[in-house]
Amino acid sequence: MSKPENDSLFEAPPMGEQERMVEAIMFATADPVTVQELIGRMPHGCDPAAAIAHLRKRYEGRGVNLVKIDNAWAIRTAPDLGFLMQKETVETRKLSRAAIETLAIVAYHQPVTRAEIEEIRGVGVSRGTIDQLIEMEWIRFGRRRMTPGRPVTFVVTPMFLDHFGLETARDLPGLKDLRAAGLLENRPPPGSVGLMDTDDVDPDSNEEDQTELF
Amino acid sequence: MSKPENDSLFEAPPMGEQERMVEAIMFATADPVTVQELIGRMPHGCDPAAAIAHLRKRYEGRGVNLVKIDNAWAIRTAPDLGFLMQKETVETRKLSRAAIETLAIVAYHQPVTRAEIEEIRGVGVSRGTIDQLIEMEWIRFGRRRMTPGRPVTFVVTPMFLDHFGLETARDLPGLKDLRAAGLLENRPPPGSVGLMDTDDVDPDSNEEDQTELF
Amino acid sequence: MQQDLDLQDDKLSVSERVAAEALIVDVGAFEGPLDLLLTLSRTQKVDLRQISILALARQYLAFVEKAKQLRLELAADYLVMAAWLAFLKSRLLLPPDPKEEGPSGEELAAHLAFQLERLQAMRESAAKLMARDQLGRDFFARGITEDVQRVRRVSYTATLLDLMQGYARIRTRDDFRPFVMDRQHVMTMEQALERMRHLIGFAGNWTEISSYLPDGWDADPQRRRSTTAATFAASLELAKEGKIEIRQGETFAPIQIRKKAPRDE
Repeated sequence: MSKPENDSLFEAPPMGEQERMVEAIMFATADPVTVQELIGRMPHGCDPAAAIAHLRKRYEGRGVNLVKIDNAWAIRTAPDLGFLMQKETVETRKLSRAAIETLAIVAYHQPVTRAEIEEIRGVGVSRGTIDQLIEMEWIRFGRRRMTPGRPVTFVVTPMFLDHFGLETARDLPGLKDLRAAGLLENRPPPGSVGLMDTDDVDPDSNEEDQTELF
Repeated sequence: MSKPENDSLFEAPPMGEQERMVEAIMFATADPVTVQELIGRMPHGCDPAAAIAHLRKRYEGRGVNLVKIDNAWAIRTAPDLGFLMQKETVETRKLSRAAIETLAIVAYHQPVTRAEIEEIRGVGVSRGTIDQLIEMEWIRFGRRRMTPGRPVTFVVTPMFLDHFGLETARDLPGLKDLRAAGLLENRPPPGSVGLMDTDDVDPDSNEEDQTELF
Repeated sequence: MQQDLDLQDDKLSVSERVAAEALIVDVGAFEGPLDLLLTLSRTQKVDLRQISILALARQYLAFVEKAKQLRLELAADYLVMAAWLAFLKSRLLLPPDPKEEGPSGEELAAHLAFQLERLQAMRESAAKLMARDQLGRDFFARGITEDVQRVRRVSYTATLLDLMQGYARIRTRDDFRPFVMDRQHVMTMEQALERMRHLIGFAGNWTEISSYLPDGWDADPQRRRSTTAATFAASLELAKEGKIEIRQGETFAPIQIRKKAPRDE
């Protein structure tokens, strides 16, 4: 707990109290709460990160657990108790196969352009599919690609991570294996007669662009 | 949730598990839960009342407590932590013109009655304006005037002097100073009503003011 | 090599062609040619990495051929893929022409294999993703939430300049306030006249006009001036009406008035 000098002027509440505060705030909301937000809401000089660590330990193995989503925290029921919650189960809209695949491609290949999604699936992506995923707040626009046409990219959201119980996108199942197998590479088709290669880009020039920019 | 008949053949889960179940259900349901409801949702042979008792003890002194509401139970924020559910944002705004004028009159003419303020301003002074200035602790009640009706007077406070960097109210620049500063120079075009509205429309005169002043 | 390929072709004609026909009926179920190729590739019952692209190309072309016979409408991209696969097939079968530019048949085949493998991998990943515990299905968020009340505290401020400008605004407004008679310190001729009409009845003898000034108006010079002027004007008025007579012994001597007796007329 390294705090700036002048913080010591204010007496921060004891850690036990801070833990209670974090507990109360976490229980009060359904959405993940960032440490930054906790700092903003708790009295001056508090160390929410430390309190979270304690609290997380406290709830280990309990009916509800403290989980990390991106750089935020939330309390969620233990997954093994899902069978008790028939009443709470929310019927999610059945996603089409196209939507599920598109979602997976965005998650594993992010940031990814629409053209890249289409190349991977070998078929056009309908506007509706992307719209639906954006509307569900599972994907969002990322930064534009620094390539001709400056196409927008898509990335997954914290809501997506929350929904699938992922701490970060790096925790996607099988991600390491896919990467090792080279299946997440944007491999250009040999020659110019590529399949489905729409308005797409030479990944090398892409890289260069990015390097120049940042 | 229809459980097979032969449930009674299975042993009820250990109390620790039952506690977890109650915890998860209480956490996730949108309404307080009755023991009856818990019996219906938990596996056969469970004793939710006992589990509640354990859980209640567990949450004693925590950031959230198990509380009984009517006949049902719910997890609620500990009463002493209610303040965390408020987020205070401070917004700084310019004092209204009416308030500034009223304040100026009190400062220059103190002690001054409300009727006198109105006479000087040539327009009524709302209760709200006075209240606001009192609340800001820039003006306060002075002694009553020894005239019929014994009206209260208003004077400026040390807070006011402090804010405006004045030692006494007598240090306020006089009309001569105001004139020297160009603050009284503006002559209205014939027939116009308002005067000297720096916050007002005429950009030219405004500009002039500024030039003279700074 | 050639024989081996023919053999595969023959194999295709036995079981695969049957499967291909089954696929055709359901052509709408495919999400594009790559999806169809992936489905066809499963009939090879080998790992995707060992798949024979040549055999796959043949399967695909046979499928398209069959569809044409059945007069099924195939979307354009299926036909584009068929043309490309026909080209690929010829590249794979014919010995490479050193004069020809561009990638070799093997390179093109390898890329197609990569695409199939990648699509397959994404399918599997999507399945794994959907099989995960999901929020609202397997694990749950807080049911009773408490809103964070946003308490907005507004802090007002003003500068000395604001204050001075505000005051200046009021004072300048004063300067230009329309002129209004200060009635508190002014006696009008009407008032004086009214007053004198009551008093004049008792003035049978010459009386100095100053004795007609009302009480309390002589202390303040402004008031004395005002009331003197008003009383004098009222006297003139009364004289004009013939109610009184006025006289003055000499310049600056006291002015005297008396009631005019009607019988004198």
